[in-house]
Amino acid sequence: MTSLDVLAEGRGEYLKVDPDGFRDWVRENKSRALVPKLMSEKEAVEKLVSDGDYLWYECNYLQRGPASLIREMIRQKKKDLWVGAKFTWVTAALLVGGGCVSKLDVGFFLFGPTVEQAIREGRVTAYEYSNVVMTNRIMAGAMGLPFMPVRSFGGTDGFTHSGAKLINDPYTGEPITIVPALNPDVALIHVHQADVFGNARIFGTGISHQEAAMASKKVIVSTEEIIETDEIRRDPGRTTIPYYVVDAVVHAPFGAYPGEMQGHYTSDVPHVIEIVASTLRGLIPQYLDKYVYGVSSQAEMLDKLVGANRLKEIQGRATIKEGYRA
Amino acid sequence: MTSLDVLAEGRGEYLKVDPDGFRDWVRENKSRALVPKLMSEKEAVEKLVSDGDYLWYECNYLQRGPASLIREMIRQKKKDLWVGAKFTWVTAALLVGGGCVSKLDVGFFLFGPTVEQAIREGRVTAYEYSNVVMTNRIMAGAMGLPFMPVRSFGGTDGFTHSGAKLINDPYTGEPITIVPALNPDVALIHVHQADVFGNARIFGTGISHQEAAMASKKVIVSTEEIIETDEIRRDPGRTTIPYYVVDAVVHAPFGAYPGEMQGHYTSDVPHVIEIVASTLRGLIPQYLDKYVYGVSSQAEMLDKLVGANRLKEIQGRATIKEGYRA
Amino acid sequence: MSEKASYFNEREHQICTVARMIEDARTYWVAGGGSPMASILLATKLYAPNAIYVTEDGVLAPEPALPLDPLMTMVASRSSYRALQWGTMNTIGFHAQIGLMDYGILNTLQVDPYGNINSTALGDYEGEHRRFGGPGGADSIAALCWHTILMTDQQARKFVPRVDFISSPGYLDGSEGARERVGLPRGTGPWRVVTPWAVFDYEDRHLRLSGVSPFVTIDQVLAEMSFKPRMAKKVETLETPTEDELALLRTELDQRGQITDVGKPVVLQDDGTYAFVEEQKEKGDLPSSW
Amino acid sequence: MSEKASYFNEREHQICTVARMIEDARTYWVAGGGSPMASILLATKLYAPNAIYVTEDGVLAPEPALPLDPLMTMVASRSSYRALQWGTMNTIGFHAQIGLMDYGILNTLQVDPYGNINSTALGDYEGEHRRFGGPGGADSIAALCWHTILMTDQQARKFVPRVDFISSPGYLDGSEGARERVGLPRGTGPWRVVTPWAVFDYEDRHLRLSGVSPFVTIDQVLAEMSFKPRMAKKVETLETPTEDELALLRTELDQRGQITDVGKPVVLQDDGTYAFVEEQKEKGDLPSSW
Repeated sequence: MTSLDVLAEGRGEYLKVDPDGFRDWVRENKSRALVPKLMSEKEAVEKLVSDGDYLWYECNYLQRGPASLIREMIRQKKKDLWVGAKFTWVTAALLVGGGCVSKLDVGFFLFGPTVEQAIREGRVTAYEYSNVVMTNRIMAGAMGLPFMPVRSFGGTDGFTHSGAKLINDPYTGEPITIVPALNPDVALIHVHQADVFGNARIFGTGISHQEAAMASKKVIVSTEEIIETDEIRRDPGRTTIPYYVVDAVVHAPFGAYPGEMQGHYTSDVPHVIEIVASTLRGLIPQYLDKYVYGVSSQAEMLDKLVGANRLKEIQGRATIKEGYRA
Repeated sequence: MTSLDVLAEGRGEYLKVDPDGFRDWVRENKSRALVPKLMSEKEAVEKLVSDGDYLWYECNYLQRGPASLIREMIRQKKKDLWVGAKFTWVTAALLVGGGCVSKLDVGFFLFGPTVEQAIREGRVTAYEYSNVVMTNRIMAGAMGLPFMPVRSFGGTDGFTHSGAKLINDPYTGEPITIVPALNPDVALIHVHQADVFGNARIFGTGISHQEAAMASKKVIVSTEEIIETDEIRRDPGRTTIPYYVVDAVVHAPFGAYPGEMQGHYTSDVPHVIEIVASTLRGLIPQYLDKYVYGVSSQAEMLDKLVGANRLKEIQGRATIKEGYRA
Repeated sequence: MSEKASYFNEREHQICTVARMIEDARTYWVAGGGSPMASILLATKLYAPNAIYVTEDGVLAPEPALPLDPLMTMVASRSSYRALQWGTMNTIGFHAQIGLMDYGILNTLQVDPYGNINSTALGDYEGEHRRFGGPGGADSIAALCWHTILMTDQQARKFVPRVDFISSPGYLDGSEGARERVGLPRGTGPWRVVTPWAVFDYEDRHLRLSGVSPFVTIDQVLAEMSFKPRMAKKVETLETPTEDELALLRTELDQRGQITDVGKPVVLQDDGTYAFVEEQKEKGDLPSSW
Repeated sequence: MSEKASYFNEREHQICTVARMIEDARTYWVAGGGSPMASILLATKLYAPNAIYVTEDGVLAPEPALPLDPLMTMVASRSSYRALQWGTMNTIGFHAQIGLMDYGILNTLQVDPYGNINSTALGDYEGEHRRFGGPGGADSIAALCWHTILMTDQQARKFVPRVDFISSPGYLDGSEGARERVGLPRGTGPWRVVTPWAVFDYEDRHLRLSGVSPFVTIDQVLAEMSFKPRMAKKVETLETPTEDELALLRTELDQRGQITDVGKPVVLQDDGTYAFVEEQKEKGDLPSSW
């Protein structure tokens, strides 16, 4: 029996790696039947997001993300979340500002007083990764593996504050970094189209939506449009996420607002400026008071705070349609 | 410094694992410019397949495979190939029958006297994997990694005759199998559409075409149709293979013949019966005399041995078009 | 269930037996295009409309254009028709690896008391042997699905004390935790072996005879095994095919008998017993493994 | 090349300097949407029509709808327009991991003599510090591209002897093989650092001053560094922007000055020398990191 050396290891806490436990979860909880899963943001978040969950979202509050679900989560005052904060812009700040977060696995977030202060005061603990290392981790989770080798991340101080390890590759004898797989408790994914069972389509680029759907114990899909399953069956090559990993389908027109949904609407620039400025200037509480706590739902926010004219305007500005339809 | 145990390892030879060497190859040999790469089967195989190469093909001689390229390779009497023989049906027998092969990494092949005898007589050495373990290996190669963990393969006798290792997972402490990444010397991939630079589209299911394209040092794409790059740019979500890993584009109508090309033509049943029977009955040499050595090119085979009527018939039987167009 | 058929062959009987095992709203990873595919299709048509199947080339839940004629192959438009998703071998393998596949259905060459499967070589792999095609997708199916259903023939050369080569894992040496010790996922393993003559389940990871077809005796079954399996307290008599099942099988699923022609015909006699008869249709040119 | 501009700002100058470094028919992984993106777009319009760029969200070789207005974000239809392939962060990361990306272009907070990059924290990470956003995609760009071009400002607090936190790797401790010893791909590393005032390359993995803008002196540059870099035998005087470059930058690439408004204006004086001037347009509301 030969031995492999572990040359170095990060000392960051990481979500327990348990591929067999994840398999057991999938076995027990993922319905194989085609059952309708339509529900509101409120119901989906109540039912599927628990305090203490590891939360993953695809894209973010400003870039084709599940913005209506993120607002609902803050509205429901979810607590003690561990957030996969890759490619996240203002989303981490919103969640921290809402008091929802206790841990962050950092890829990138738009820095500002809210998160900075929470970390400094020890209310939130940060573990350090990069965007791609985080998507590699969730890919390992989606593949049912305990870890994944990566060719980046070695030598950084992030490594030291992470769950990564440096080992001698048993094939080449050279050092190689491995990172722990990630199987979040819950993933939020906003899509262009889905049927009521959760077969979903995303058009355009993305971060790791397919991986997130496969890797997560509970998956909430919000969608601009509900389409017939027959339409899914007519072009199976366009299916991004298969129904049997999806736990809830939320019909959420303008679900990515204030971000852009390619092919449907552009971002709402004044709103984006407002939230970015709020983040940079420590005004997240005021933002939340207005857009989250001040209304009871996505529909109410769109109706009272955005208005039909603005929605029509951002739809009208989405003039590029190529590639965003099946 | 802690240690990890290697609990068991296969004793099969495996293609040297060298991710840095592969990177160097990619750096030096993959053109980043959009340069036309159109050439004939003959030219592509002459230029890009060398004796001693590790050969990978996607799908196989009977199932949307690069059949015209495989025939050309046999016609040019390539020697000493190491073949990634997953999901292969008669292809391994054809290549072995043509005297092209010295090693096989086996996933599955249609057994018959030709390969059986070659292995028994030691002309061909087999190493044992499974279809999925082979596609996992090439995926690791496509990701630039030295190895990939898998949850299958442990405990089999295939493991013993492979390059796999059983290690203690440094995250869970549980045993886990790892398999060596694969970066073939050359991959043959038949696609529905490609532009002259190699941006290619495959419709329908497949084995590991994207991975094969990314993982291989030299990539020959044969295509039913040549399309404009503008068409690629109008629907970038349909691009299966990006140009910058492709070394040759062969315009090969009926390139998958006698297999089916979904949406274009069905398989030619009498021909399939002929080649399957040849494989099972040890009549590969006779088959090759007729269809490979007896003609000088794909065009000549189609013209003299298949004929316009049969081609028209198999096109006509391809009545299902849904999902096979952009 | 419709009327029992008075004439069928043993392969048809085997397929119908597996079809009746299919649970509704469960996922099946089906190997190749022969008996396993016929079984799941029969089930979805008659008993388990919400059973879902996937194939090695990444088809998820198709509504195939039947018959899968004349070549029952994967990577084809008829077999992929109206799927919910088209993926690849890698994607479907990962779906199984995270635990989404409840059952696998497989064919094989040789099986042993622990459900290990050989499809690689008969004889001494290191010396004199006859070579076969390798595991294909079966290793992954046997490793990653929660349960596996194995379909094979009742022949002494197929049921052996130790397979000559473990191509796809069963319970390995039969000891508790043997699969887990080599990295296979927890809680998986062989579930049923179905031959034209018998059904086996497992007791403490050992093959156990649990049912016998009415046209053979237990002793006939045991005579076609090179080891003695465990025996269920009560070995049941298996149901034979119904007219509905056979009609579907013959008219939609296997019109040319590419799958079923390899079985011996059985008749229901006037006294209510079954007997083999000799006559048999001419075989087709295509191998039965398609 | 067109006439030299007589009025530009130092940020515009920096972007043009990088644009002129872009090699035709090479691949660039571009971080974010600010100066790096403006540089590559300028280059493809004027000097390197076949330079290819990719972004972190998986866009390969787009022909973006310009201007990327008003938010220069990824995952947007204008920035993804007419790409050759739409992938994901994982796919583009793997393209870089197999060696397909010749160059990366990055922004940062702090850099040290070995090209290590800090975008995580200023101060003592374990104690008193100011927190920033983390590496984002920069760690992968710095690790996986063959060469990296870093864009930052010429400020003493940005050029430090040892970065407070290595978010993305340069040559680490500067010793030979340091990157390889921690698993990074062979033959990669920092290539240039470009500020509005200067260009640096590397000699034996140590930062070396190789060029200075004509509107500052070498001493001014060195005064804005907290360590002394190596010095090229001959420190070149950098070219200033041309009218064509600025026209493109101002009318197509950065209409609202979201990127370039943060630079000080420079004028070409009658005696042929350059000088800073104080006036500056009003800044926009959007952060320059977009």
